Amino acid sequence: MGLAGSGLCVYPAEGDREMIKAVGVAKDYRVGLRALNDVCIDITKGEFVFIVGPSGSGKSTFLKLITKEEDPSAGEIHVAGKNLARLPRWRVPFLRRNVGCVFQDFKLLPNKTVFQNVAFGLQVIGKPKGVISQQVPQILELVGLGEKLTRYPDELSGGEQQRVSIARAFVNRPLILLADEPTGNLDPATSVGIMRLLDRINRTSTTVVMATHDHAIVDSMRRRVIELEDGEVVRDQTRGIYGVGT
Amino acid sequence: MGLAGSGLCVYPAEGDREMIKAVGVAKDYRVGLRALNDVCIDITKGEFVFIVGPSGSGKSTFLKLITKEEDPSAGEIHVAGKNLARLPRWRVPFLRRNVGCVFQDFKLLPNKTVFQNVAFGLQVIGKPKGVISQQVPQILELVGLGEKLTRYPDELSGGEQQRVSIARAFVNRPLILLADEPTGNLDPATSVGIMRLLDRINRTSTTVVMATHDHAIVDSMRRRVIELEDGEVVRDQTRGIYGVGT
Amino acid sequence: MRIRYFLAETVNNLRRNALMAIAATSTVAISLLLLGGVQILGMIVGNITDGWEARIEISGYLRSNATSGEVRDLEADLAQMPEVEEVIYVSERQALEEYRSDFEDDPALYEGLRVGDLPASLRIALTDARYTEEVATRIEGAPGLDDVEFGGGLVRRLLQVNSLLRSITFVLSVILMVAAAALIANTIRLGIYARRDEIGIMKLVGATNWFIRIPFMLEGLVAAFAGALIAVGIVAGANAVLFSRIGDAVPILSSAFSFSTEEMVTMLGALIGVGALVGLVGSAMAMRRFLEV
Amino acid sequence: MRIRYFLAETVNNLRRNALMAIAATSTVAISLLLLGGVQILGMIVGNITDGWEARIEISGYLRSNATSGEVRDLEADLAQMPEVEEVIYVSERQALEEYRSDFEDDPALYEGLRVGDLPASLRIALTDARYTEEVATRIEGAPGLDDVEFGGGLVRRLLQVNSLLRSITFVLSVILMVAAAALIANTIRLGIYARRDEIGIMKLVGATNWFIRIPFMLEGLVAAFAGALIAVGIVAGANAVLFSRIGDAVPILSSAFSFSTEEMVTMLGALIGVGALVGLVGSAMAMRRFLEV
Ligand SMILES: Nc1ncnc2c1ncn2[C@@H]1O[C@H](COP(=O)(O)OP(=O)(O)OP(=O)(O)O)[C@@H](O)[C@H]1O
Ligand SMILES: Nc1ncnc2c1ncn2[C@@H]1O[C@H](COP(=O)(O)OP(=O)(O)OP(=O)(O)O)[C@@H](O)[C@H]1O
Ligand SMILES: [Mg+2]
Ligand SMILES: [Mg+2]
Repeated sequence: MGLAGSGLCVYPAEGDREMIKAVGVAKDYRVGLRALNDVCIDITKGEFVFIVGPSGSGKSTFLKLITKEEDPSAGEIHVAGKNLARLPRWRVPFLRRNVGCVFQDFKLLPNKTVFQNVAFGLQVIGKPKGVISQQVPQILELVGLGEKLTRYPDELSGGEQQRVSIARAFVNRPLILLADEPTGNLDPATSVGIMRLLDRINRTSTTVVMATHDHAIVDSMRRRVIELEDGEVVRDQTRGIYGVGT
Repeated sequence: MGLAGSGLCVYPAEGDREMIKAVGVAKDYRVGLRALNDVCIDITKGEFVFIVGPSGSGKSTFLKLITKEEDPSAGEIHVAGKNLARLPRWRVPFLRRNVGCVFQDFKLLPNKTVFQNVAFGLQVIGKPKGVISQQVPQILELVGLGEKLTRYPDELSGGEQQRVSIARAFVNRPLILLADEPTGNLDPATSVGIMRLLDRINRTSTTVVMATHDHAIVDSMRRRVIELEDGEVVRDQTRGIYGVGT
Repeated sequence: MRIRYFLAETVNNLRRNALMAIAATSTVAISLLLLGGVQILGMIVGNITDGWEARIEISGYLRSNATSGEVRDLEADLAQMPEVEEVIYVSERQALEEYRSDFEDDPALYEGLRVGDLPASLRIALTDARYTEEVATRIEGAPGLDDVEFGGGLVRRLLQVNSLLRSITFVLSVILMVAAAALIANTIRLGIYARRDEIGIMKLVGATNWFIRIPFMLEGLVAAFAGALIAVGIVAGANAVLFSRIGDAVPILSSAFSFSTEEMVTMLGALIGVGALVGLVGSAMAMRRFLEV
Repeated sequence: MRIRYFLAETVNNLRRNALMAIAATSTVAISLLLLGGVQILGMIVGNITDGWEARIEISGYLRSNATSGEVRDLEADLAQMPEVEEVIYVSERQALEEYRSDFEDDPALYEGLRVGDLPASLRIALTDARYTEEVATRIEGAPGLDDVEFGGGLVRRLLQVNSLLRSITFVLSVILMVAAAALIANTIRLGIYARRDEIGIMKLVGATNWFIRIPFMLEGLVAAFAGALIAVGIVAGANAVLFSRIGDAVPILSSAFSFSTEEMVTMLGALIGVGALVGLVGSAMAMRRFLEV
C-alpha cells in the first residue's frame, strides 16, 4: 500500500534526523479530483523549505497532510519518524502540538481576544497561567501587536490577524512550523520582520516549511525550494529562487 | 460638521467627473482607536488608484467607508456625487451594486457553488437567467476557474477563492471597483493575469481602487499611488511606485 | 424570474442546511403536538362538562293519586316556560325499567321491586343548567306533585367546577400557544444566527433586505409547515385510532373522547396556521438584527 | 489550573454567545415548565382519584328493631376481616344531622324529617376499593341488617376510569419528558452548529476532544440549570400562590390542589435533574460530529 503510485520515488535510508517524509503521496479530494500526485519529499530536522507553485497546485494540501487535517489517498506520510496512517485518532492532538501551523485563512477563534487566541496554543498543552501571561505578550510584541492584546479578531486588519496566527503557531515552540502564505497580507517591511523571526526560530533547530508566492522573500533567503505544479513536484533545489519563469 | 478636522484639506471644485471624494475623513472604531485621520482624497472617473501602506494603516477601512460598510466619525464621503451620510438606508444596496468589491477575506457564500456565488452578484440586480448563465461562466473563465463552476468555496484553494471574489466583484460591471489585496494569495503569474484584467476593466472607464502590498505590481503599472501611514495620507503621486523605503 | 430564484434558493438552502431544517421541523412538530394535545384536553373537558350539565334535570315526582288532568296542566305550565327545553313523562313502569337497567349488574337491588314501588315523574330538561333552582322552586307544591328533586347545592358546585375547568383549559392552551411560539422562534433564531455571516455578505454584495429575507422566510415557512403537518398527522391519527378505542374500552368515557369532524378539522387547521405563521414571522423577526449591516 | 481554565472559558463563552445562552435557557425553562405542568396534572388526577376511592364505602343500614347485641356481633365480625379498615356506627340522630348538613342549602329537603325517619347504619371503610363487592355480599342478610348499599357496578366503572386516568397522565408525562429532551437537544445542537468552525479550529491547534468538550458541556449545564431553576421557580410559585387560591375559591377542588411538600420537592428536584442532565449530555452528543476533524 505504501508503494502505490510511487514508482518514481527514490528512498533515502530513514535517518534519525528525518522530520517529514512523503512517499508516493497522492490526494484525491473526490474521485477524479487529484490535488497531489506521486509526491516524494524528505525534509530533515532544522531545514527551512519553501513550497512554491501556482495557485491550486497543491501547496496547502501538502501542509494539511502533515497535520493530518487530510489523509493521503495513496502513499505514506511520516512525521518525526511516525507513519501518520498508523497514528491512532486520540494521538492526533499531540501531533498537532508539535506542528505549529499558520493557516492561509488565519483560523482565529472569533470569541477570543488576541491574547486569548495565542494563549490557547499554550493552554492546550497545559502550561501554567504564569508562563502564559509572560510568554504571550512577549511573542505578540515580536510580531508587532503588543498594543492590541485585548482586541477580538474582527477588530483587526487583515495583516494583524495574520500576525496573530503566526504568533499562535510558534508560541509553544513546536518541532515543525508550517506556514501557509504567512506574508500574503503583509507589507514588505513587516514581511521582512516576520521572515527574520522565522529564520531565528529555524536557527533553534525548528523545521520550517513555508508555502509562499512572495518571490522577493524566496529569492533573498536562498533556501531549499520545492516547486509544485498540478500536484506534482517539478523542482527541488537546495538553494533555490522563486522561479525561472518570473 | 463636514469641516471637522479638515483644516489641512484643499477642496477642488466639485466636477462632473468626480467619483470618490473624501473630505477630512476620520474614523474611530472605538473612542481613542483612530484608524483614519483627516483623510482628503479625490478620485475622478476612470482613474486607477493604488492604496499602499503598512499593515494596519487604514487601507481596508478607507474602502469600507466607500461601500458604507462603516460610517466615518468625522468628515464626508461622496460617491458619484452623493454624500453617503445623507444616503437613506434603503438606498445602500443600490450604492453597493455600483461599487464592486473584492474583499480581503473573500466573503464568499459558503452554501453556494462558485457559479452561484458569482451569479448572486447578477441576481441581486434582477438580471434574467439567460444573461446569468452566459456571463458567469465567461467571467470565471477569465479568472481561470472555468473548470470549477460547481465547487463550493471550502473545496477551493486560497487563491481560487480569491479569484471567485474578484469575478463576483466585476461581473455586473460596476462603476467603481474596490479591490482589497486582490493578489495576496496569488502567484506572480496569476497576479499578472488579474492585473491585466483590472487594467482592461479600467479602460472601459471603470474607476479602480486597489489596496495592495505587492510592490512588483505597483511598480510595473505606474499609476496613481496613495500611501497611508497610521491613518493619514503621507503620499499621493500620480505615477508612483510602491514605496521609497523598499 | 424573481419567484423562480426565491424558490430555487429556498430548496438549495434547505438542502445545504439540513440540520437546521430538521431541527426547526421537529421543534415545530413537537410544539404543535403539545398545543394540539392541550386543545384535545380542552375538547375532552368540554365534552365531559357539557355531558354533566346536560344530565342536570329536575325530576318532579308525581303523587300516586295524581289525576291525568293535573299532570297535563303541569306539563303545559312547564312547556311554556322559556327556561324549559323539554318535559318528559316517565310512567311508573318506565321508572322501574330505567332503574333496572341502571343497576343491571346488581340484580339483588331490584329483585323485589314491582310496578308502583317507584313513582311516575316528569323529567324536566332545561335550556341552561343555571336555571335549575329557579324552576324547581317555581313548580314546588303544584297540585299532583309530590316532591321536586335536583342536585341543589351540588348543582351549583358542579357548575362552579365546570366553569373552573373550562377556564383552566383555556389558560393552559393560551400558555401553550405562547410556549410553542417561543420554542419555534428560538429554534429559528438560532438557525439564522448560525448563518449571520451569510446575511452580512449578501448585504455587502448589494442585496436588498427583502431579497435576503424572502428565502429565509420561505425556509422557515416550509420547515414549520412540515412540522405542523407531522403534528396534525399524529393528532388526527390518535383521534382515528386511539380515542375510539378508549371509548370502546371504557364506555363511560366514549362521549368525552368523541369529537365532531368539524371541530377536529377546525383545530387541526388552526394548528397548521399557527405553525406556518410562527415560522414565517419568526424568521423575519429573527433576521432583523443581522440585516443591519 | 485546568479547572480554572474551564470555568473562565465557560463564563467567557456564555458572555460572548449570550443569544445562544438565552435561547437554550428559555427553551429549557419552557420545556421543563410544560413537563412540570403535566406532573402537577398527574398529581391532581392522583389526588382526585384517591379521594374518590377513599369515599367508596359500604353502608349497612340497620333495621329499626335491631338489638344492640346484633349490632355488636356485626361490628366484631367486620372488624376481623382483613379487607376492612374501619367500621363506624352512625346513629339515627347522626344520620339526620349528616343529611341536614349535606343539604344545608335546601332546607325544604329536610324540613319535615325527624329522628327515626332515617335508619341507623354501619359505615364500613375498606383498605382497598377493590374489595367492595366481596365484603358487601359477605355481610348481606346478617341479623339486624336491613339493606347493604354501595355503588355496585358504578364502583367498578369508577375504578376503571381511575386507572385509565392514571395511565393517561403517566403516558402524557413520558411523552412530555421525551418532548422536552428533544426540544432542549435541538436548541443545544443548533447552538453548537453555529460554532462548528470554532470547534474545528481548536482541534487543528492541538486541543483534545475533552479539552474542547468540557467548556461546551459546562455551558450547556449552566444554561440548562438556569432554565430549570426558572421553571421550578414558576411551578413552586404557582403552587404557593395560585393553587391554594383555587382550593379556597372552589372547596371541592381544595384536596385535588393540595400537594405535600415532600412530593413537590421530589418533583421539582427531578425537573432540575432532568434539565441539567439533558443540558450536559445534549451538549456532549451535539458536539460529536463536529469533533471529527
Ligand atoms: N476540500 C477540497 N475539496 C475539493 N477540492 C479541493 C479541496 N481543497 C482543495 N481542493 C483542490 O485541490 C487543489 C489544490 O489545492 P490547494 O489548496 O492545495 O492549492 P494551493 O497550492 O494551496 O493554492 P493557493 O496558492 O491558491 O492557496 C485545487 O485545485 C483545489 O481546487
Ligand atoms: N472593527 C474594528 N474595530 C476596531 N479596530 C479596528 C477594526 N477594524 C480595523 N481596526 C483597526 O484599524 C486599523 C486600520 O485597519 P485596516 O483594516 O484599515 O488596516 P489595513 O491598512 O487594511 O491593514 P492590512 O494591510 O493589514 O489589511 C488597524 O489598526 C486595526 O487594528
Ligand atoms: Mg493554499
Ligand atoms: Mg486590510
